[in-house]
Amino acid sequence: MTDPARRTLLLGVAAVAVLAATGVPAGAADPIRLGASLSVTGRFSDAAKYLQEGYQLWADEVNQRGGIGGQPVQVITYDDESKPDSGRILAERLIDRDGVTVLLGPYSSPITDAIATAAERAQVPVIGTIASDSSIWERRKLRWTFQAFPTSDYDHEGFLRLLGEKGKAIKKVAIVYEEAPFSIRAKDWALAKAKEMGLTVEAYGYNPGAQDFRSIVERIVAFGAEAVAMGGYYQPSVALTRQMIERGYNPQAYFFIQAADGVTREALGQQTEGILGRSAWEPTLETPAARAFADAYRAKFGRLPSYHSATAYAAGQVAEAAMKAKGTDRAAIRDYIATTAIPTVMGTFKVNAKGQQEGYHYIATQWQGDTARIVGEGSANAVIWPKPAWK
Amino acid sequence: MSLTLFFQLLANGLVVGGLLGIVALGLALIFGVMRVVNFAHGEFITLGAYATYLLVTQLGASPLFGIPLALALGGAIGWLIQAGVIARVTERPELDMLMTTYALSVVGLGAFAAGFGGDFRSYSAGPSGSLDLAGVVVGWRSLTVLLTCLVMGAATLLLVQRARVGLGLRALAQNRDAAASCGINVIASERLAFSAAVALAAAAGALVSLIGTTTPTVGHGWVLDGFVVVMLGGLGSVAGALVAAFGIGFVQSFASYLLDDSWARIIIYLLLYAAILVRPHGLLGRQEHA
Amino acid sequence: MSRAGSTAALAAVTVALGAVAAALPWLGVSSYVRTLVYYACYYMALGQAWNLISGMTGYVSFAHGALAGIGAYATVIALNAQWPVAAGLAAGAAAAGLASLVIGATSLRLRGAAFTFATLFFQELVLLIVRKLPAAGGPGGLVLQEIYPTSLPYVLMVVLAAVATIAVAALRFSRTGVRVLAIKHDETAAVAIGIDSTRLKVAIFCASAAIAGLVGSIHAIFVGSLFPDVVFAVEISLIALAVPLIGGVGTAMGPVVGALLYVGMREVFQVVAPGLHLTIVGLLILAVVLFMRDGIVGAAARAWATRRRTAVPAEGG
Amino acid sequence: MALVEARAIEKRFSGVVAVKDVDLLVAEGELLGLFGPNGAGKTTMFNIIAGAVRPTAGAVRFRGVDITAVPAFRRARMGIGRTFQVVRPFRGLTVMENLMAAVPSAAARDGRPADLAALLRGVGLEKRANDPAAALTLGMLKRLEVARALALSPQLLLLDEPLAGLSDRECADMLQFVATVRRSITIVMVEHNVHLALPICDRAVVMDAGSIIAEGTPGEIRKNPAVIRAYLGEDAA
Repeated sequence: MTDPARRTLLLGVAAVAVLAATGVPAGAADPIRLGASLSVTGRFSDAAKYLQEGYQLWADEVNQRGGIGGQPVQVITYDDESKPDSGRILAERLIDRDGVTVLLGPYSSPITDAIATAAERAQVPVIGTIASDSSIWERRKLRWTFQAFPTSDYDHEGFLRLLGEKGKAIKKVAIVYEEAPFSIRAKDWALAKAKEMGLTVEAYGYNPGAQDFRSIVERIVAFGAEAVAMGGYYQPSVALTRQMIERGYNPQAYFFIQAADGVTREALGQQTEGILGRSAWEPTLETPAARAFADAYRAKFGRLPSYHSATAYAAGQVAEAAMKAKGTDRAAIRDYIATTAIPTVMGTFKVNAKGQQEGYHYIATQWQGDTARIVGEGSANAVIWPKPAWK
Repeated sequence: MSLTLFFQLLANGLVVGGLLGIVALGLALIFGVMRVVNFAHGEFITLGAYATYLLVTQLGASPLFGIPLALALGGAIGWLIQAGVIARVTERPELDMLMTTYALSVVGLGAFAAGFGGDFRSYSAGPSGSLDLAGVVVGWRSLTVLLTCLVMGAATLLLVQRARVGLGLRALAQNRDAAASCGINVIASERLAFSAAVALAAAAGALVSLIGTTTPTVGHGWVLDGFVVVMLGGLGSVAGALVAAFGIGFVQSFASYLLDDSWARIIIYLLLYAAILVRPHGLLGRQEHA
Repeated sequence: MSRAGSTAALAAVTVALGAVAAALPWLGVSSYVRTLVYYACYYMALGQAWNLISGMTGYVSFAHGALAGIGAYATVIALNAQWPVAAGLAAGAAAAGLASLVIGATSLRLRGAAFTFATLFFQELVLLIVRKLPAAGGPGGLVLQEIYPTSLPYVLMVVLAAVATIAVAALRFSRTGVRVLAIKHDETAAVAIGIDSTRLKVAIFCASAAIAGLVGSIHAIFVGSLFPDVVFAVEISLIALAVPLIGGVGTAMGPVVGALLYVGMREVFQVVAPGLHLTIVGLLILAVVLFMRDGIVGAAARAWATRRRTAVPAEGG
Repeated sequence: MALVEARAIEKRFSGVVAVKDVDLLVAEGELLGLFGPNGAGKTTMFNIIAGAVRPTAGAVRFRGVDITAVPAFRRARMGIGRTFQVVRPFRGLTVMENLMAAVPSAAARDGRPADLAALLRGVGLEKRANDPAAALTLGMLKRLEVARALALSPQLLLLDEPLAGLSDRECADMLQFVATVRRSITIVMVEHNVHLALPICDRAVVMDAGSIIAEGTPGEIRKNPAVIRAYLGEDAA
């Protein structure tokens, strides 16, 4: 069996075990239940594991501290196979059969949206973890659902700020986006911002699932862009990068949103040097809360946490603060989350009247040697500028 | 549009066309000999891609060795699946054949998703750098893909058109009963055709992993385009399929540049529907309309 | 005649079951169970729609997910324009029916695989076009402005599943049904006895598409929110075809058994073997196609018939 | 007026001439035998009348109406029933359903089902009415196919090799059945077995190499030197 296969199987077994087991001390009082629909299998399966670990670490720590109001907490999770329809059924199961007080987020915006439909009807608060697409709070009024992830609108914020500081000579910027809501919103924000900065910008859309970016590379070359920002999913970003390398096209600055992920090294090898990215959270973040979380996580799971785990842990912290203040009254918890600024490992959680995240922003990163370092605002690390040519 | 740009887009279209040609050739071979529409073809592409990925990341080998590995693996698996599953349904109604290969596709997809997870896999090893011909830049990886496709395509054509076994395949495509009565080993010929087609698909997968990334569904897009090629070119005509493959490669390349890749796909599908309307008898290479 | 009798009996049982299912929200059953019943009916109705064209004529459709999606979009657009619910549902059925005429006109004149391919590409084509269509919300999709109580789509879906099942049963044993099945068994012979196969195929496909469109319409009211990539996911067409295949193609009971099994299986495998669900569905379809050519219902019926025949002396012939 | 009037028929299949300049008249009420060695063009001619093949040139009239461009299903509704050389029953349907499929809808409302029972009795299949067609023997299937064509209440019945593949006893049954049916209906029969089929014909047409080489009563045909040559040539080959 391959490694990923074994991992998936173990994860599956773990998911079942969690049903009964997450951090509940034997003989303790009835636990407060929280629930999450996770994509243990399917498209998003890799991320689910990190979310699960974040939730687990949070629950264990709370229970070690004696629970909330004397009650232990328990996070129940099921596998939604990366499908919104399954997520909706599981939300019903969690609300109805397991009687959860709060729903913690799944992976991806469409599944969060599906769960929101069930939760809004049943009036159960949802703390949406990995849902960067803030349009789901705009298409309709969501009273019970909150965004606990930086909104994708600001995907290009750090990149454009660096461009303003370092790239005085750069006049033409190309933005590549996916025909998906989160990416379109990010593109719109960046277009407006870049124009405001006096830059000439062109944006190129591609079809989700595209693998061939050669024609887009030709358009970028023909436009004569000096800087390129890619705002799509991870896989197309890698494909675009490779095809830029093949074409021998060297922008002075190159950014793609998920570049900070360690997999980038595996996919692009030595070519990563100088590539900019953005991250919701990094274990190298120099805040006490981040350091404490990273240490605890490493002690438990033997490696550094990803931003998924940090987001999950932060969602737990939000729920914890609300339940400490309001007990298990769902309506009171909802009002508390909607109106209170809550400190978490991600920064200060704060939502606007629509439920969109305003407190967290992204941090800028850059590949320097073997690691993606935090650069730009609030970081002492120097930026490599311009980006070295492809090797 | 400058001449350089024109040739650049043409070159880009060639790479896609070459891969499509290999995929379509396999589909045409299976349909021609067995009258089976192989919906599972995409999974064999995915198989070759993952095999190459494992070869590179687990053994540290060059991805170029993934091509013979995929050929061998695909040939063996194709042989087994033909013997174990496909042979049971070739005499059955069309619905059964469609559902069999469709079910195989679902099983394969499920297995890849369970085995490798949903995220993409990729590696950075392999040929790097590019060839610059008067401003037209083609990467060595892409050139490797194109050349391999041409070699494999030519070899398959030679096998079918010239070799002794090819005669059996062509006879089968004409008339199964007559072929059998002429002393052609129908079972062996069918097994050979399926196994060769799967080997081609898996090799295409190895090449796809070289220029792209690998996911459990990586083969689907290619096989869907492969079906378009086969329908436009006519299953009866191998030359037609090759022309259609490169034609679609060019449409994709130029339309993506001039509009975007979504429009390119819309144009390709509309062309397909137009072809169904205009020349129904040419489609799938046999006249069935009463 | 026993045939009319069995249709009537089936209709009675279906109506009774449907009534019980429809009454569940008022019988204090948990909303989780209701959701499962809802999904079973959803898959059942979609499966019956597929069964109508593919089970009865033998022309395999991969477009039913797309047809349901078209219905969903049409209904949301109509309801957001303040149309009454009934008109919104009618819009969904009509839009899907119209779309089916487009596919049918190009491909149902032909025999063999042309129709299958036309439907195979249709799903992706519609998805691409919807993403480009501002009126359909583009990549961001659409949201139903008014949130309807769950009981509305719930009752509608139960009724639709029951009606579709009865319709397939009634058709199966009607003279028109016999003529449709004649096309499936031998189209050349069917034409030789005066069956206008093209017209009949197009008509049946249109009816089937209208049901699929209604399924999508009702589900749109249930979910209240449409994303093109979710609405036009290939998986929905897979369900439309897996459900009747597992249960039994061309029978009225096939999709009923198939849908219950599919939903039950999914709930079980989610806990027992997460991640293997898809593989198991595939293997199940493969096993049914290879070893139980008329599905689980057919196999059960044959086993029953064999038992009866051995128990009671044969009546001759 | 002839029931069927085919004039100057020509049919080419990708360059090969299968039928050239054939005139064929079928009189109301007769049983016409269409004979000839393999490749004579008799099956093509038969299919042109049935509507399965469209002629390259020439016209076919049925009761004075030009039906050259009329599709097969509409010819069936106009009153032309046919059988197939290789039987094509609806195997998954019952014997009775096979007949039901063929009844015109107006007739179905007029209580035609009684006639179906009579038809089944006529072909000796009344006991198998509810069995699937797949369970029948070849002889039964051939008779079922004739019954299915008759369920259309046609004015013209086209029989394509009704004796092919049957045992001696089954052949006798089939010929007897055809003899019963011919009293009420016009029949065109293509048959390989001249010895068995010729005696029951009113008139026979013999084709060879795409043309008609002889025409006449069974007695005349038997003595016709061109016919003897054509068949001897075939036997010698």
